[in-house]
Order: sequence, then C-alpha cells, then structure tokens
Amino acid sequence: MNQENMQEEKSFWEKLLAIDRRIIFLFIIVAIALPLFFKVSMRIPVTPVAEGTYQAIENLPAGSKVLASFDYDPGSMPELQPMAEAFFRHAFRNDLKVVIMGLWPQGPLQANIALEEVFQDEDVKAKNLQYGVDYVNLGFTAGNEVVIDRMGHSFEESYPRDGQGTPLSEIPLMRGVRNYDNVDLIFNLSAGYPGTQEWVQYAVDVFHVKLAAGNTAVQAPAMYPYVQTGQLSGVLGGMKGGAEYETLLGIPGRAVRYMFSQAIAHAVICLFIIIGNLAFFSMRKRRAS
Amino acid sequence: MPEEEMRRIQPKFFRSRSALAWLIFPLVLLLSLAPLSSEAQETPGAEIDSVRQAEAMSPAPPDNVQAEDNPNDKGGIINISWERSADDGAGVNNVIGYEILRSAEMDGIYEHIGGAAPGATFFSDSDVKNKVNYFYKVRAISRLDTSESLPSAAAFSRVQLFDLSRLTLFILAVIIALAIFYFISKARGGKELYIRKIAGLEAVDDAVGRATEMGRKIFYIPGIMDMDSMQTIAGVTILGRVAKLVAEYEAKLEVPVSRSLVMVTCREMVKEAYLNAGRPDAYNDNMVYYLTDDQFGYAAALDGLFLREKPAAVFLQGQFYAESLILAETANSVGAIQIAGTAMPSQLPFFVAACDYTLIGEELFAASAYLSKDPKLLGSLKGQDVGKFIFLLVILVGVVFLTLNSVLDINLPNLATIF
Amino acid sequence: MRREVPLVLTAIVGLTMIVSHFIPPFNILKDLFEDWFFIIAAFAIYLGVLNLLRVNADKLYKKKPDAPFGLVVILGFLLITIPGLFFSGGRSFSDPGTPFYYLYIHVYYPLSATMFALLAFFVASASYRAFRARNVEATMLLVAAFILMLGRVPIGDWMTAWLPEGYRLGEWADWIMDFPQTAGQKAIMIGIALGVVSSALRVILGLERAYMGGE
Amino acid sequence: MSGEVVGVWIGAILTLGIFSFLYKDNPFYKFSEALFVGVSAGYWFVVTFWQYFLPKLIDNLALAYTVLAVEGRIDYHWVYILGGGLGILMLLRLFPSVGWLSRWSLAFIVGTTAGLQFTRYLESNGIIQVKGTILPLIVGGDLNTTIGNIVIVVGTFCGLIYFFFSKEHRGAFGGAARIGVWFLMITFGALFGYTVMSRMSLLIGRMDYLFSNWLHLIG
Repeated sequence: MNQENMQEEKSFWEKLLAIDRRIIFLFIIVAIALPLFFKVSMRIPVTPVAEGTYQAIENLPAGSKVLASFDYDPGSMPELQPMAEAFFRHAFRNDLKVVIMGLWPQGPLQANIALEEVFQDEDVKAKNLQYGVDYVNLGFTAGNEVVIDRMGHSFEESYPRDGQGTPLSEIPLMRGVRNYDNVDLIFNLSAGYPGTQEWVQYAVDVFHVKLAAGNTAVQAPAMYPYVQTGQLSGVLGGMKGGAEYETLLGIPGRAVRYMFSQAIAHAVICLFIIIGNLAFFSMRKRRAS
Repeated sequence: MPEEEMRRIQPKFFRSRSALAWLIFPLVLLLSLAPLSSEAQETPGAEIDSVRQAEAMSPAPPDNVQAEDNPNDKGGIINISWERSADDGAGVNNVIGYEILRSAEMDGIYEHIGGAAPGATFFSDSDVKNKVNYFYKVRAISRLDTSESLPSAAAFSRVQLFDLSRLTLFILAVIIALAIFYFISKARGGKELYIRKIAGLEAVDDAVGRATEMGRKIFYIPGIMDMDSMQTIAGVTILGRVAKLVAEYEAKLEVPVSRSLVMVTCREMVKEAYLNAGRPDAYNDNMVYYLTDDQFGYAAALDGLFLREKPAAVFLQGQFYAESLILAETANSVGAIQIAGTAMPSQLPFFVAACDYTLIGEELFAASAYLSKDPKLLGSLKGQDVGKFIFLLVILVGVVFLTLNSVLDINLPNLATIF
Repeated sequence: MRREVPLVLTAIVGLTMIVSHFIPPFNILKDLFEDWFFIIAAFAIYLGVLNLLRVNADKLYKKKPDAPFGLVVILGFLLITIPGLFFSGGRSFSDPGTPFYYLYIHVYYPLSATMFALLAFFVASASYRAFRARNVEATMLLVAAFILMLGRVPIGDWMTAWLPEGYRLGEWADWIMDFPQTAGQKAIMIGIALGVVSSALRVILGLERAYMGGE
Repeated sequence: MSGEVVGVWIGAILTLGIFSFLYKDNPFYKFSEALFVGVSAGYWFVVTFWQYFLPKLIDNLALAYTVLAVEGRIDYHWVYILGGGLGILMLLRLFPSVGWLSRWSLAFIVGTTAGLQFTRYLESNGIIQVKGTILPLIVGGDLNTTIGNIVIVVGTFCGLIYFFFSKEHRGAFGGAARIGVWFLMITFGALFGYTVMSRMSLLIGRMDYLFSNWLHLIG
C-alpha cells in the first residue's frame, strides 16, 4: 500500500514538474492581468533609500536648478517612467528649474513623453511653464562617462546646443550655468550603463555635487553602498520605488495602481519556487531510498 | 507656446526644417554662424529687472564676500562665497535670488557673471584668466529691490602642479601598479605563484566523468559576447581544461557559440587540448560550431539542442545576460550537471540557484589565470590581492581604533578621514 | 604600423587621463583627447549601424533562408531614418507631434518594451523548474529572495501582521537591503574596482591586446 | 486623433508579435524582432546625426572656417578635423583590406576609458567604500546602529576575504571566507528578488498597454 502511494506520488510530482512551459506562461499572464482590473488601494510602505531621494529634491529652495539625466530607453519604461513623471510634478510644484539631458539616445525623448503627460495636470498648467526658462531639454550626446567628466568643466563643451538646436548661450535658464557648481542637484534615472554608477564616479566624487537617483530594480541593490557612504542621497528601486515616490509626493499615479499586480505576481513566483522545491526534495528522497 | 518662443530667439539659419536643407545649403550655414564667433554681450538679470519696482524697500545686503582660487586645478576658476542676506528666507523683503558681479578693479564697473538661488552662499566663476586680479560683489534680489554687498578682496586663479587632495589615491595607485608589475615579472621568470583551490574547478572532473559513464554529451557555452570581453577569454581558457579532460576520458564535447571569432578561438583551444591529451585523431572541427549572433535566437537554438541531446553536463562560462535563465532552466530540466561561471552580478543569482557549481565573479578570472599560467593574468591577480590586503588592513585597524575610541573614550586617529 | 601605432596611442591617451587626474596642467591635453573621443564615439555608433545594414544586405544578396527578415531590418531602418532626417523639423526632430516622435511612440517603444517583458515569463518558468535549494548557499539565497519578494509588496506585511509593528516582513526586507546586502555589494564592488584597475593598467601598457581582436 | 488610434493598433499588433514567441518561434515573431532591430538602429542613426554630428562636428568645423574667413586666423576648433579623421578611420573596419586602420581609433577609445576608469574605480568603488566601512563596532546606547555597523564591517571584510586568492581557505581564514560567502548569498538573494520584481514590472507595463491603451478595458 505504502509502496503504491510512493509510486503514485512520484508520478504526480514528476508529471507536475514536466508540464508544458506554456501553461506556466498562462499562469503569469492571468496573475498579472487580472489584478489590473481591480482598484485595490494598498498601503505602500516607504523605504529609507526612497525617502532619501525624495528629501534631496524636497529640501531644495524654490528656483534651484536640477540637472536631470535620463539614461534609459523604452525597455525600462514601466519601471522608470512613473518616477520621471513624479519627478517633474515634484520639481514643478516646488518651482525648481529643470535641465534635462541624456546619456542614452532615447532618454531625452522619454523625458518629453513624461513632460507631455505632466503638462495635462491642472496644477502644472496653472504654472504656465516656459521652455527655456523653467525647463530645458539638452538632448543626447555620445561619449558615455566621458560626457559626465567633461561637463565638470563646462556643459557647453558637451552640449553646444539644446535638443532643438538653440545655442546654450541663448537659453535664459542656462545663463550662469557653466558646470556642476551652478546646479544644486543631479537627478538621474538609470537602467544600466552609463548610469548612476558613472554619475557617482565622475560627477559626485570629483566635482562634489549632490546626486539623487531612480534605478531599475535590477540595478538598485548595487547602489546601496553609495547610499551608505553618502555618495548618493537616495535611490528609488524599480516600479515599487516609483510607487513610493508617488506616495511621498501625495499624488498616487500609475505605479501605485500597478502595485496590486506586482504583489500577486510576487506571490505566484514564490509559490512556483515552493512547488518546484517540494517536487525536487520528494523526488530526491525517493531516489535516495 | 514655448517652442515658438524658442524659435524666435534662434538665429534664422537654425529654423531650417529638414536635413535636406542642411545638406543643400552648407554655405548658408557657414555664413550665418559668423555672429557666434564674437560672443554676444549678456544683459545682466533681464528677467529679474521686469519684476523690479522703483519705490521698493531694499533687502539686507549679503555680507563678507570672499573670493579665492579654486584649489588643486589647472587654474581658471575662482570660488566666491558670502553670508546670506538677513532677509533670505522670510519676510516682505524675502530674497528671491542672488546675482554675482565681477570687475577687474575695485571701484570699476561690475558686470553680471551669474546667479544663485536663495539660500545659496557659493558660486564658482570658471571664466577667469590665470594670474589676473578680480573683484566680486554679490547682489541680493527681493521681489521689489536689490542691494549689493561690499566688494571682495582681490583674487586670482593659478595653476597647481599637483592635486594634493588626491594624494592617497595617487599613493595607492602607485603601490598597486608596482605590485602588479612585480608579480608579472616574477611569473615571467618562471616562479610558481600560489592560487587557492576553486570549488567549481574541482567539480569539472566529476562532471566529465559522469558524462563518460552515461555516454551522453557535454556542452560548453562560452557566453554570448565576443573575444574583446575578458569574461569570454576566461571562458575559453577554462574550455581548454575541460576539453583536455574530455579527450582523456574519451567523452563527447560540443561547443555551440554565438560569435564567429569565438568559434575560431575555441577550435584552436580544443584542438590543442586534444593534442596535449595525446588524442589529436579524436578532434574534428565540427565539435565547435556557430549558431547565431542574436541573443534570443541563440538561446532558442541552445534550448532545442539541450532538449534533443539531453547532455549529461553543461558548462556555462563567460559573459551572460538575460538568456542565462533560459539556458540554466532547460539544462536543469534535462537533468544535466551544470557548472556555471560569470562576472555579471545580475546573472549570478540565477546561476547559483539553478546550477550545481558557480564560479562567482573574480573566481572566473582566477580560474582562468590558474589554468592558463599566463604571467600577466597571474601577476594581475596577485597584484589585486595586494590591493585587497591593504584595504583589509585599513578596515581592520580603522575599525579597531574607532571602536576603542567609543568604548574607552580615548582619541585614536580616525583612518576614514586620513585614508 | 598595424600593431605599434595603436599600442602607442592607447598608452599616450590612457596615461594622459591618469596623470591629468593628479597633475592639473595636463587637463589641457586631456580636454583635447576627450574632444576627439566624442567624435570617435559617435562614429562608433555609425559603425555599428552600418555593419548591421551590411550583414542584412548580405543576407538578401546571398539569398540566405532568413533573407526576408534581413529585408525587414533594412526597411525598419529606412522607416524611421527617412522621416527622422528629412520630415521631422530638423534639429527639433524629437518634439511631440513630429513623424519621428510618432514612430518612436507607436513602433519603437512597443517593440523595445515587449522584448524585455518576455523575460518575466522566463523568470516564472525558471522559478518553477530550476531554482532549487540544492545546498546551503542556494538555500540562503532563496530565503533572502523570498523575504524581499514578499516584503517589498504589501503581502509580506499582511502575512506577518501578527508580529508587532516594526518587525514585519517589510522591515526585514529593509534591514536586509540596508545591511547584509550592502555589505556584500561592497565586497563585490571593491573586488571589481581592483579588477578594473589591473585590467586598465594592462591595456594601457599594451599587455592586454584582446580588444584589438585577439593576439 | 485617428492617427493615435492607428498608432496604438500598430503598437498592439507588434506587442502580440513579440509575445507570440512564447507559444513558439514563428515568422510573426521573427518579423517583429527584425523590425525592432532595424528601427532601433535607425533611431540611433537619426539621433546621433541631429544631436551629435551637426552640433559637435559640423558646427565646430563651420565655426573654425568662419573664423578663418572673417578674421583670417586659425582657430582652436580645427582640432575637430583630427577627431573627425579618427572617426572615419573607425568606419574603415567595414573594408577588410584597410580594416586594420580602425584599430587606431579603437585604441583611442580604449585608452581613454581605461585611463579614466583606472582612477575613478579605485577612488569611488575602492577607497571611498573602504572609508565607509570604517565604523565603530559599538555605539553606546544605540543597539540598532551597533548591529548595523557590525553587519556592514563583518560582511564587507569577510566578503573581501572570499575574493582573496593568495591564501588557502583554512582555519580562521577559511571560516571568515565561509561567512563571506553567506553574505554574498544574501546579496545575490536580494538581487534575485529585485530582478524578479523588475521583470514582473515590465510585463505589467505591457499588459496595461494592451488592456488600457488598446482595448480600453481598464478605465
């Protein structure tokens, strides 16, 4: 009897493990899509490192200049775009001046997409923001970390013109902005190389400028040592980091809405690992006996 | 519309609408650029002027303006600092910004050179000539009026020959560089340099042995990058060792790769290994073959190969990206022993969780140095160990000092500020 | 000429970069080299693009089995370059409303984002079929991963609601990230730093020539 | 407006094209992938042209030329010709007979990055991290900081010992290396969790695109 049970169990686990991969894919689709249809309000706990980024921006007096480097492409949009939007809302609410640039060719366009979204807000509309006065998009330039290094001497050498071809000297916002000494904070959204690590290495540690960042979740853990040493004010990690930023800002947006899906997806992955390991151990036990 | 406004201030020539125009009118381009060569005079604080009114109350002026050479540079920068206006932060005369003014003479005409946000006490003027005296004033601006500070003392910038703030870095760089040279030359001289055992390498024998017993194939994947990656080179070096064992055990090896240059190098490597094992006859070029350069295409092709051939052992050694998951999963599902190695931090977790042995980060390079006996690799590894030793020592002594300070209330030096 | 010039160039440029960090007057030379670097970097991007086009044109020419897809690559390239260069308002080509922007939003963005989204499925199936607590190390890894996956979303706090506030899974996750994780990252980071230092040194001194396409 | 609708349909169809790979490799996927490769190369091409070649190379040379024509003196900006020349050498890689010349420009790129990385990594990721690890192990009256400091110091120290290759892992040294591995495993666990998080977020973004932007099923 017992023997038979074992036999049955074995085939059960083995069968379970051998199911078609596509069934697992289907599970994930359901786990992520279904929760999107429910509006569940969840408490988003804020991590200390996200608070660091928020405070770095919040503590700037009105009129301060923030250099915002958009170093990502649409591949990471779900993670970083909510941060970009929240950042612009935050900056404009606090009357900060934003200088946008990108070390990735797609970055400045991602900034434009976020701006288009943020400009729909009534609060932002009411501010009647002017391009060239309240914000400017310098565009992309090739050269990775060397660009960061060079901007320490002069922005104009890396960016002779903004993204629309206007010489920097003719842009009111850029008047008196020669290098990092004339900006109050660098805000960096990064999905890899070049990104936050390069900003720490080439801007923070050489020119002693303050840096706050938002990263994809894959990258974020590697930034913690920089936060611990104070080289980096804080880091928002992935979509969750975006949701934390939105929560801190008091303007819940897309990232907060997505958190229910995210939670269910994590639970399903954990469940998969548990099932897989149960099968693994019961099969190993059987083999041993 | 902001865009229109920008267009208006653009020189005529930059308004051209398409690349075509650029390509057709290069001459127009040259001519209209002419005004750029002589820099236009800036009008100081134009946008601030507009909010200013005549019958205003002045904010308190900034005080104690100091100007000095920016230290440790090639010159060309003067740092200006000041104490904030008493009205900065609150009140009817609240300061909304500062303007920095400069003159070549104390009583001369002061020109606007830049601005700073309220609360700021620092500005860096990086448009100065070396060894020329400058005087600075800072002007506080409220919504209604402005007030100027007294001028600073004369300041000039100059070239420094050595950046003293980077002395520690310099010394450490020199020590590590010398250590690397020393060990490379030692290794070149034929000296055996010790490298500790690496668990993943020890497991290679077992894996090859098992494949021989089972009569199934061994797959070796040297990453998806080209030969300019250090990780690929390390992977190919380790392939040499695996291939030699395979030749000795008379097992079967396949090396599907994703770069043509990697294919050529791997063939050389495997051929030499078979020769060294005394079985050159058993080698043929078809053991190493090219699949595709495309990341997911390569992963899909390997997926198919694994499922068809059901290899007994799979080696994943080199630089991997997102495809690491797909490879490790499929190899695992066909029951292969997997020995992985990569220096990609984002892929290491998946290898550790899905493979039997994993060479973690630098272990990959250490293994390849150990196997290849290449003096430059061995020497570098040893030189890096010297660096690690220094770091470990500094941490140890520094932590002990600080802990003693905090426990015994004494005053030992803080290495964190000295180092 | 083929070997010596590049080795000498690398050495001069590399040493200038290092020396200028300590001896400020060298910055003048460094700035000059950086100016050239920028231009070469842009040409390197073009090299990649041209190479890709050539490989695909080659597929068409030799009538390889995947030739139709080679054609798609080339057409895709033209699809965005022609509007981007000629019909999108010149230097302000990336402003909302231009054809270039339209293609970016409706073609490039969905493709790029979806390519990466595929990985979610592979993570899921690998979780089910490959991630095993096969030894002490892997077990520690998976336990830490569990705490983070659950602790970073409200499920973790909900599961540990019976614990006093401040000791729930979310806080565990914070603690792991801020301390043991940071310590481990630091060790990895310092190790990599020394690795970069030694390989940079080898490159500058001409001991390492792999970047030139093998020895 | 209708342009937007068409655009979303195109985007949705391409999204489904990529996802069809999950069922199995098929021509629809191959088409979408090839289109992606082409469009992304085109994207880089256009952006580099407008935001790079024009402002940095052509404008600078034009400026140098103007100075020469108007003031009759040789301007600093002529150095860009040399840079441009090195850049063109890079393109020669496309022609096998003169491809070796591209090594000159490659040497330039490699030399610059190696030189910059040498000091930057040693300082930012080496020295500053070591400094940040020098913490007191006992902080009076603050248990949390005390524990935190101990964990950071022990973890970093032992982790470094694991990556020390000149000494056998035996005795106390071996014990420290063992502790180091545990810290590394926790770090990898964190990375694992965060990577899963990242991947799921990307999929959520795509699902939302399909259900909200395309099908309008979610308001």
